Amino acid sequence: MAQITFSADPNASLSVTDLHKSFGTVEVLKGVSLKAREGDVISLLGSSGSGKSTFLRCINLLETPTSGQILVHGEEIRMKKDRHGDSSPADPRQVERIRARLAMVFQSFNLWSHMTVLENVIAGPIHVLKQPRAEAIEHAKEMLARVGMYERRDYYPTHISGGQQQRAAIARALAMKPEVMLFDEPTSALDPELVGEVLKVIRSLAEEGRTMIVVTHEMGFARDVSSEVIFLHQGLIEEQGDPDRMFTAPETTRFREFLSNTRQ
Amino acid sequence: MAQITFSADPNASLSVTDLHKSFGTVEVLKGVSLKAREGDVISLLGSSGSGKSTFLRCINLLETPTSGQILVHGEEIRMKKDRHGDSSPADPRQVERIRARLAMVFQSFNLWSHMTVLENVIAGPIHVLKQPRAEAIEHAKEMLARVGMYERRDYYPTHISGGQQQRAAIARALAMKPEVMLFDEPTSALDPELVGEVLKVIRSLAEEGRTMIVVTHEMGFARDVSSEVIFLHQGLIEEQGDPDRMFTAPETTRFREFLSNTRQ
Amino acid sequence: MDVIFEYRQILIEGTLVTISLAILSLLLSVVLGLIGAFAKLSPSRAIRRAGNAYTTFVRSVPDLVLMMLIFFGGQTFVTQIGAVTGLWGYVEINQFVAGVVTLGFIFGAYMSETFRGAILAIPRGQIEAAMAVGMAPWQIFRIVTWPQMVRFALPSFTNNWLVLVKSTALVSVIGLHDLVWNAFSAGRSTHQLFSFMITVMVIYLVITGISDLLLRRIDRKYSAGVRRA
Amino acid sequence: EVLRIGVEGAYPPFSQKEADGTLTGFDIDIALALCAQMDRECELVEQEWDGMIPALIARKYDAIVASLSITEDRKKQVDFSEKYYFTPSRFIAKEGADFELTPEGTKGLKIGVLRGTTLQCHVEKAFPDADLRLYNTQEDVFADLATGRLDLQLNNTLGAMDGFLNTEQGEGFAFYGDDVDDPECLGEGMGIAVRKGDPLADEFSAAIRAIREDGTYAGINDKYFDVDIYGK
Amino acid sequence: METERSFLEYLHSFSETRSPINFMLIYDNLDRFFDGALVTLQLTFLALLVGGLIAVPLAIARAYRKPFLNPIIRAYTYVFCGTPLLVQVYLFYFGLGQFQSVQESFLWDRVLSSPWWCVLIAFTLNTAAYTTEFLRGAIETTPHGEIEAAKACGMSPVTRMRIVVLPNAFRRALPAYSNEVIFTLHGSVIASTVTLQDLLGVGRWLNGRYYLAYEGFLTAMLFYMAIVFLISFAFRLAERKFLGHLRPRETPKPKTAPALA
Ligand SMILES: Nc1ncnc2c1ncn2[C@@H]1O[C@H](COP(=O)(O)OP(=O)(O)OP(=O)(O)O)[C@@H](O)[C@H]1O
Ligand SMILES: Nc1ncnc2c1ncn2[C@@H]1O[C@H](COP(=O)(O)OP(=O)(O)OP(=O)(O)O)[C@@H](O)[C@H]1O
Ligand SMILES: [Mg+2]
Ligand SMILES: [Mg+2]
Repeated sequence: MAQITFSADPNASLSVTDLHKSFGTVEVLKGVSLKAREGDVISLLGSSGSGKSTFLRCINLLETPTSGQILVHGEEIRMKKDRHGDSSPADPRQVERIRARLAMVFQSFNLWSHMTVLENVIAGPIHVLKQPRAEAIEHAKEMLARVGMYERRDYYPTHISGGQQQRAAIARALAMKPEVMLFDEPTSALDPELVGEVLKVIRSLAEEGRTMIVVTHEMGFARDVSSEVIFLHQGLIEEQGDPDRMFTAPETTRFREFLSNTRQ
Repeated sequence: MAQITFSADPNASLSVTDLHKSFGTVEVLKGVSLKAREGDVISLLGSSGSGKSTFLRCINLLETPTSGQILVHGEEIRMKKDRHGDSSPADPRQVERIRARLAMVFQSFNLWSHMTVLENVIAGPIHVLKQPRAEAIEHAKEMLARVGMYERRDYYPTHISGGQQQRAAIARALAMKPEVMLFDEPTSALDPELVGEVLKVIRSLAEEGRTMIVVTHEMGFARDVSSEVIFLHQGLIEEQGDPDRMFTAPETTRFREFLSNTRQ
Repeated sequence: MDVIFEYRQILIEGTLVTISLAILSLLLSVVLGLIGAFAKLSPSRAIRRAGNAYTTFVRSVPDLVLMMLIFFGGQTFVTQIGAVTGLWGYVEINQFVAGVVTLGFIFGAYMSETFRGAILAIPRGQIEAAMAVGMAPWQIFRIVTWPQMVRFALPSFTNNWLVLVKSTALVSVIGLHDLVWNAFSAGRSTHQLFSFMITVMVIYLVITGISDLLLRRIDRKYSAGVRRA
Repeated sequence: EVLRIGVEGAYPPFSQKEADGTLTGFDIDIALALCAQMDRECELVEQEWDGMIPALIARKYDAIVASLSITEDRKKQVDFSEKYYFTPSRFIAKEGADFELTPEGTKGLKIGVLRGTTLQCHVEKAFPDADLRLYNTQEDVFADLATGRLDLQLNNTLGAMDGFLNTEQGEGFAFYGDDVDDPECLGEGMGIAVRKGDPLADEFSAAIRAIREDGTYAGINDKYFDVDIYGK
Repeated sequence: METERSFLEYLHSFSETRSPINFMLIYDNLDRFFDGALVTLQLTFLALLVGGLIAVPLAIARAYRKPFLNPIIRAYTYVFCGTPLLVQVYLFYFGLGQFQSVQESFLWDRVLSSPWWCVLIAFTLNTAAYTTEFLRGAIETTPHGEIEAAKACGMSPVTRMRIVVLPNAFRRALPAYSNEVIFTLHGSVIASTVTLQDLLGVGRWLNGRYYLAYEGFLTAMLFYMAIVFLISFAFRLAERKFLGHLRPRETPKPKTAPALA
């Protein structure tokens, strides 16, 4: 199959090499590599359970990879093995620093429920990037305007719709001025009517030239927006390449099947 | 329109005359009449909010009608007005007695969750009809066998499927040896695959010659099974008559529209 | 330790007083709690108000204050009423009765909150189904409402009971010879208060531990038909 | 009809509880002797000191034999028999203590007395600036005096000797100052209290006189004390 | 001036003649009740303050199952939540005094010989135990996603605790805490059993001094009712201010709207 071997590239925004991840005895990722240059928009496709979320979560170390190498703008995340052979980050400080450069947007938004939208957006810049409060608010307002949430900045998350929550979460991610943005199925917790407003925002970010990795089930979106598509199957990259080529002429039977299933 | 005026008929199993019901200032039923002779199967159709459930609930006084007359086998349910002009049953005892003769099957089953299926079925006969326990159990087992739930008699409601719960609820209603059975959308809380099993049971009851009034959205069922169809619209009977005639040649535009909407 | 053993009789007697006091107050509180809960759910505004006034009052007065008021003042009050109306002479309110009445009164208010919540947790359809087969109101209560209510009420009921058991200690202040009073007087005469107080704490922990076990068993019984998360 | 008598039970040697739960002491013996004298069947009812008088008024019992001083304040609430004993009251402090028993000298001193006693009245009146601590039982007062929580305690001399000074606990403590002289607070002696207007008061007075005469009183007195505590 | 005197005279004659309650005595001693209320409030709020401060780290240690610490803290909360406060107070006041070594320790003179301190220590440990347990519950139920979001934006564990977990948990614990405050106030009456002149202590003093049956208790009761009323009111304000994010969505109101509309 179309497994391609990478070597770590220090110039890429993000470069992942031969990532493995097991939960207990089950190996969920069996060696996945990826390279994103500035401005790349990579769509990750795959059926449920194929390991997409796990891969994304490994990149910013919400899960600890079993083995493999992760470089963010050439900086390698150092890992160590403990005496049971489990690996963990060598330097928690470094992990925090790296995470601040990779913003994540979750499927279920995960806005902090006790803060208003604006407070959500400024919390990271103030407490992690140590921006002065006034400056953080200024910048946050810009970001909120950017996603069309300026009017709702003083609402609590429970008081706005799912689509608005997700846009607020995107503003929160943007406010960290991240080098790469990671999206894990950002629209799949939304009603069909709300999906559109969020996709529009992500699309406009792509047009701006932001580096993004997007796990999605929206084929139309993946095809129109991404610069590269990766199809994961059972913890391995089954097929990857240019979106137009992939959707018009899928090479592997698995991806063909996957496409026919999702199109119905 | 095809509004037909009834006069109370003491020979009918159930006869309702000019029933009105308001919630606050909103009049939901604006004078509905109905007569069911023994062995009649009457289907109540109507779009959402037209007052079908309210009508059924008024018949066994789960809601108190604002005005109108209800006769069960010639016995009139006596009402009184309090000083605010709100009416209420004159004799709670009579209401209990009448309710025991009109069994109701709810959309959401409403099996008592702390009792097994068998206990659900015998509770009414023992406590209301004062049957001896052994006899009630004997009879309950027959009824459960009748709806194909004999095997599951010792399960708690939460441990069986929706279709099975509804069949148990029908057995519970049957066990009261009711003169008229009232069904309020008995299949609409079920997954499509489970609908069939419940409709089969109701169909077989109809064939046995039971008097039934069924609120339903299953047009095929209404057409095949009922001896009469009533179409409610905004609290009034818009059209009523023989099912074959109604479905092939609807007279009112409202019913024609309704049919075309539900057939899609 | 020897001292404790020597005084075991008086400790056992005290424990029995404490337990019977707790159980009797619990019974009273359940009765008052049911009345309170139904009052709070009553369609009549006045009755609802009375129910709410009851819980608000209990919540705002410390138990020991009420206990002293009822024990010292209540006796006088009842006797004065008897004298004024000429209906009765002396009515004995001993510490035990005062304790049961006060604790029952206080925990009746907490129980009414518990029961009210439990009744509200019963799906309306369960009660409608009972009405639809023609059950009379008291039958509905006995056959449908109560068994389901018990299940919903149990966690909070358990909590109330544990608090009640601990509150019984206060009766020693009005002179009832419960576990604390007996242990305290024994500890004072032997100058071993520390050991006796520790013993009392252990006995309380044993009582609460056993109740916990029992109530968990009851919970299992009443949870029949509940799908466990 | 049974005559119910309120007693205390934590005020040795006047009344105290034995390990087996029985009540003993001077008050108890006197109460029983008076009952025998009056030819009445009696029942002893134990009561915390706090609620002694309210409980009498509330008819929990019919009389109090619990070293209750006859004072003007109390006479507003209850009637008294003649006195059945009188002992003076005195402070106790650590040996070698040096206070001045004046309002200024006792400023901030921790003085313990039993709650609701005539002694409370006296300390509040005579030493308003003292740190007065009120206790539920006399034993607690002694215990806190022994541990040093109190600088002074005030109590009647006989109770203090037997309950404290002559015990192990009281080592290193002694009377301090003279007998307290305050008839307004401390009253004219200990009497038997009954409800207002109750003829029992006179019956008790007569009985007290009778047991004084026939030697019963002297017998009980000698059982507990070396001196005659009836007073003048 | 004139009206006040005649009111007092009226009170006096009313108390002496018709009323079963002696209002005059209560009126004369009202200042003592205010002193008692001060003692009650002091004890209650100092215990809550110190107990609350102790409870936060303990609750965190429990919620995160810190090895070694967790079982010890659990044992502590189990004992203090499972036994009567009265017994705990007796233990500290009378129980400790029994030991010669305690009496000779440096703590005795300054702390343990004073009933005020003994009571404060017992109250503090008691309320800290209860607070630890419900705060632990609140911390444990912090939505997991919110913690992940905090990790994902690079917050350190301490920042996460400070910015996300604790503020969130505190807010959700607010209703439970209002109960704890009221129960601590209820518990504070036990101070009167070890000679302190708190509100109930003053009530008992008044009854003892004038041989009354209920005047003192009734007055104390009214004071307690007033205090509870004020506490409840304060918590209602606090809940309106801090629990806006938990209100149902029906009436979305921006936070800038006046909180007391
Ligand atoms: N914490 C965990 N412990 C054990 N197994 C896990 C854990 N998280 C994920 N898995 C397993 O790893 C596999 C991949 O999960 P993952 O969530 O990455 O799939 P996915 O591609 O994101 O699927 P979906 O489209 O449903 O989100 C699944 O089989 C899942 O059960
Ligand atoms: N308890 C109530 N209080 C106020 N309005 C009510 C109440 N119950 C029903 N209604 C109103 O009465 C109208 C008729 O309701 P009903 O439930 O009888 O409709 P239906 O025909 O059964 O509809 P559906 O097909 O959705 O079950 C609706 O507008 C409903 O909102
Ligand atoms: Mg996923
Ligand atoms: Mg309906």
